[in-house]
Amino acid sequence: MIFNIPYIAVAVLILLGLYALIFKRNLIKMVIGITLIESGVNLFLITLGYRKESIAPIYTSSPGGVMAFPVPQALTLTSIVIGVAVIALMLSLVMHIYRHYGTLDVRKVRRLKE
Amino acid sequence: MTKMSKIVRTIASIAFPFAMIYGLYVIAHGHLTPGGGFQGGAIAASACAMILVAFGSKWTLDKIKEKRLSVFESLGGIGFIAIALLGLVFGAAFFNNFLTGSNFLFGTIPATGSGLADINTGGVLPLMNFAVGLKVIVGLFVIVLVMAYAATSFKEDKK
Amino acid sequence: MNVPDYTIALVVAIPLLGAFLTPLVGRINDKLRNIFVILVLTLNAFLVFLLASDVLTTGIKTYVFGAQDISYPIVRILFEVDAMSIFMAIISSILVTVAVIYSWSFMKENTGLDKYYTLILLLTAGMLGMVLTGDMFNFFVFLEITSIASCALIAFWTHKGESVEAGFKYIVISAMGALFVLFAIALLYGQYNALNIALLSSVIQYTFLDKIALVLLIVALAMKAGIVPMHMWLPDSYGSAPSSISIILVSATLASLYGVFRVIFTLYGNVLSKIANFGIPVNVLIGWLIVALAVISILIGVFMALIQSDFKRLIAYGAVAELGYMFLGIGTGIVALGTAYGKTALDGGIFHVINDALDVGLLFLVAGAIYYATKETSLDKLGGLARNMKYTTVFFIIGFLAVAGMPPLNGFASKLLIYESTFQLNPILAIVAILCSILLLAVFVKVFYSAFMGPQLPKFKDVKEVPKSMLFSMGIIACIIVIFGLFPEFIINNLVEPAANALIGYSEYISQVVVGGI
Amino acid sequence: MDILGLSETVLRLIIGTIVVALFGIIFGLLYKGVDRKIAAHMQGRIGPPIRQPFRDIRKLFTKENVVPENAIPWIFNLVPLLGLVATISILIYLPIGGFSPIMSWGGDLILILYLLMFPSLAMIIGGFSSGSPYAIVGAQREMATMIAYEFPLAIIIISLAWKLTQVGSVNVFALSTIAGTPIWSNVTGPLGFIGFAILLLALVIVTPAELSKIPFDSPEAETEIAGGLLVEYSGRNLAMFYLTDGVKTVVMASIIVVLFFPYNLSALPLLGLEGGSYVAYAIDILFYLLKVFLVILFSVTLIRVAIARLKIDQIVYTYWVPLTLFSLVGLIFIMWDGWIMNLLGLV
Repeated sequence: MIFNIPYIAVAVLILLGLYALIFKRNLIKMVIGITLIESGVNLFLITLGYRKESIAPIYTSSPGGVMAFPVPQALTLTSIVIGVAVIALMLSLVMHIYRHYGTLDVRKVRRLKE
Repeated sequence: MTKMSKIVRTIASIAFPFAMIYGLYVIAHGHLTPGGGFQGGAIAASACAMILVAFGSKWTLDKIKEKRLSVFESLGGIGFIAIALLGLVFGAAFFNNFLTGSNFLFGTIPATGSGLADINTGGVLPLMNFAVGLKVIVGLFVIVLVMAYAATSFKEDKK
Repeated sequence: MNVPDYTIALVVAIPLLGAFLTPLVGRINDKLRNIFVILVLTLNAFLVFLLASDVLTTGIKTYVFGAQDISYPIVRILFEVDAMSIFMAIISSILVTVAVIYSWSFMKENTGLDKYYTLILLLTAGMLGMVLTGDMFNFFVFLEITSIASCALIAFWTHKGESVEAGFKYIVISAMGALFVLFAIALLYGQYNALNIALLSSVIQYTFLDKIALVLLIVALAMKAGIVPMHMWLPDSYGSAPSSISIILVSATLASLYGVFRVIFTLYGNVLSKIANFGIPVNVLIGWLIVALAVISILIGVFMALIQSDFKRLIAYGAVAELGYMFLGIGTGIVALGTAYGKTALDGGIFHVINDALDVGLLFLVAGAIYYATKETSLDKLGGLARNMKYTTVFFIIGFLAVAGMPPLNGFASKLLIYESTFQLNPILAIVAILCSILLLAVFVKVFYSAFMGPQLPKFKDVKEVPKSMLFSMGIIACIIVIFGLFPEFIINNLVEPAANALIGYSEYISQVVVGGI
Repeated sequence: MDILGLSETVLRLIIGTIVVALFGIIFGLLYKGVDRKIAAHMQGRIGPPIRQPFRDIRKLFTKENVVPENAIPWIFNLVPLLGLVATISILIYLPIGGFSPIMSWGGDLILILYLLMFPSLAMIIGGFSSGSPYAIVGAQREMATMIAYEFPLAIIIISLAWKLTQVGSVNVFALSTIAGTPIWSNVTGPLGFIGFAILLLALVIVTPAELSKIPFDSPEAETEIAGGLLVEYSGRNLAMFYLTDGVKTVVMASIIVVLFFPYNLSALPLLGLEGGSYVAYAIDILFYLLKVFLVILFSVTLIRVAIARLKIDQIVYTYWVPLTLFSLVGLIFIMWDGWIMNLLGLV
């Protein structure tokens, strides 16, 4: 059971993120929602590579014992890097929106017709 | 963003070199320890961001031109792709690690086991880490800088 | 014609290198930078064509990054290029090159063009990477590169509130979509310990987690492809971006569409046909789902286009309807996999991908030309432009006739294939398709009337024809449209048919990487 | 393909096109004259002589070509020619009498469906470009009519193709296939027969709208919008629209003939003619002309004399609701034909 806690955390994070994305009307909170989903997915990836009592995969060959699986860590890193770019872009867009509309409320940012 | 108090500025000036060096260390040891170009770059960029917060965006922009920063950012990107292309030229494939085992730059093959790490290993990996590190430091710093400046100018517009 | 294997890597590497070089070149001279970007993209398009001639004659090509051979496909980053990938790559290269030539005059008065061109090159690298890669995670990375670059380009006119709003909508949708894709990739990786598409496809079991991954992948990629009911972002982004970007966005959207195809036909191609739910094979169920979505897309696209008053939003809804036609062809192909008309439908759907890209792209360029000349996109305020903008009018006529599927233009060739196959699945489908195509014609005749015909408006008395670079780029696409329309068989036999075979023949795709196949 | 064969094919195509164009124009005008004469007799008038359309054309070609000031000249002058060319190009795909079509490549029927829109489209664009409010109203009405009648037309074409697929034909959209397998011989029971009769009736009702003839001629309504679409056209351009109209009448009648009555007299064993002889061709052509005449008589002359002009909303309603439902019923009958026959154990 204890080993399932990360997976539960993943589910909670992703659901929280989706909740924020769908029900929150503040643009910043929507950005936070995206961040939460991203953290959830990253946590999921890193959990996949976990091995019990393993060591960091930084040696040319292991000094004994098992190494944690390095590929998920590489994937997570890449995903984090991309996430930084996405969040930076989103926040700068939020700034621009605030400049044009004077509000962060999604309901009022509706200059584009349906 | 406006200037903060003198205490903050002094502390930031003192802390800046340490943070910067730590970031550069993480970049340089990217092929040996956890970390690498992006992580080290982020640390170093946060050091720069600390200066920005302490001294205000106006002051920082007077000292550093944003245009010049983006040149460095491009150089980082070019470096990364160029090394990958050199792999095609000297080695067998795109992204090939053609330096490893060459006993030239970072060319030593590391000893196996959990002994002390040798920085002269890894082939093109450290070089790529440097390129990525440069790009990340400058890139993140530019993002923070431009955002801070835009926020300041917006506040002034409102007034 | 044989080209060395590393051409595959160069196709992605050259735009990337160009992207980072552009700001440096731009510091010297603006004109030099424009020439540089055009040269880079032309060279890249040339390489894509060389690669295409090789792939189409000799079959699937693979390229392993950083190593000589595919010794450990689990950990290697692999590019696998089959006829379908190269088909999409050709579309992207043509559209991007044309867009850059168009931008020369179109974006002349804007500042920050260094970044504009850098982002276009990044977007190119992203799109080409998406369609050429043979690795799921790599696909995700290129997907994100594409979304970030296209979002920044949609919001490029930051002085307009609409652009920024559309950009934000787009980035929210695509960030969420990309994270879904990543989650699905993680689910697959956790089970099969592989990221390679071919490898995954050979071992996939269709467990419960695989079902979740399938749903996530299809939902996320279809959302990015803009099919109804996930199309809301599409008219906003297409309509608010600069026209030169709208045309690139068309091909970026199609790259996501390629992702859907790859997932259904290759990644799950092995299992979907062998497993049945409710007594019906799963791929038939998915095919019917796609057909249903396609019909809804066609209807909603056409009817929403009818009521639009903004030129570019109208074209964007037309693009939604055109997407529906593609999905209709592909969906029918999946339902009737193995029959002769299923094959025809698949051909038609795939042929329509390139035709849609060209036709809708041409219309966006025309809309941009009108905006350039009059600074106006609202149809209510335009009028009488055919007097002053003769060439643009001709290009618009070619574009709208092609979109509406009138002979002898390319839209007819592919829609004919779709009609003459879908009616065998169900006659109603073909009737709806034909009727909506004619409605689309009516919509564009309305646009033609309100923008180009009618009395001369005093404020547009001095409107001049757009500069040569814009006419030239529109001319290129118009020529391709006419050529495709006059010789459809040549294109179908040499480009579309191999692509359709590549989609169906997943076992060949797998056997390139996994020794011994499945 | 060697050069000689290619040049022969091209030559055959060119000569064939010229012959077919002449055929279409001459008989189009002739049928127009006949139609006017018969309509006049039905209304108790004497009517113009049968050669009147030829005289009209000759006179129009000698008249000056006036381009209104508000018009966009290059579009205004271009579209009449486009309309005529598109209409004549439909004739290339139609089998006429005992002759097989000059060109055929598989998707003929859908191609014709689209090519039939070209003359209307040309008139619409011409109307828009002439800058007159009457013409613009006419063009909008023509647009609405065009969309309206396309719905039943599409149903008819798809139903025919579907039935042919069911009986195992390949290339079902090719007119040579359709002419080779007459639909009446393919029905399995009375339901299918009724279905096809319904479709034939629907097509007969679509024809006057396609030709802008009286109950559906609100785009041109002389009495309210003074000729509508064509109000600004004169001289050579008007003559071309006139010719287009004539040729289109022949085309529509030929389509009905090809789809529903593709029989040839020469095939009858009674006459004892060998296929391919000149006599056989002559008899077929004459029989074909007779069939076309009958179709025009019923679908154009009779309807236009019997019914008054509808308003534009009535036109759209007629085609979108009753006629579409009607042809859908036909489609359903055709689809259920074999199934019900199986159920009853009659096949």
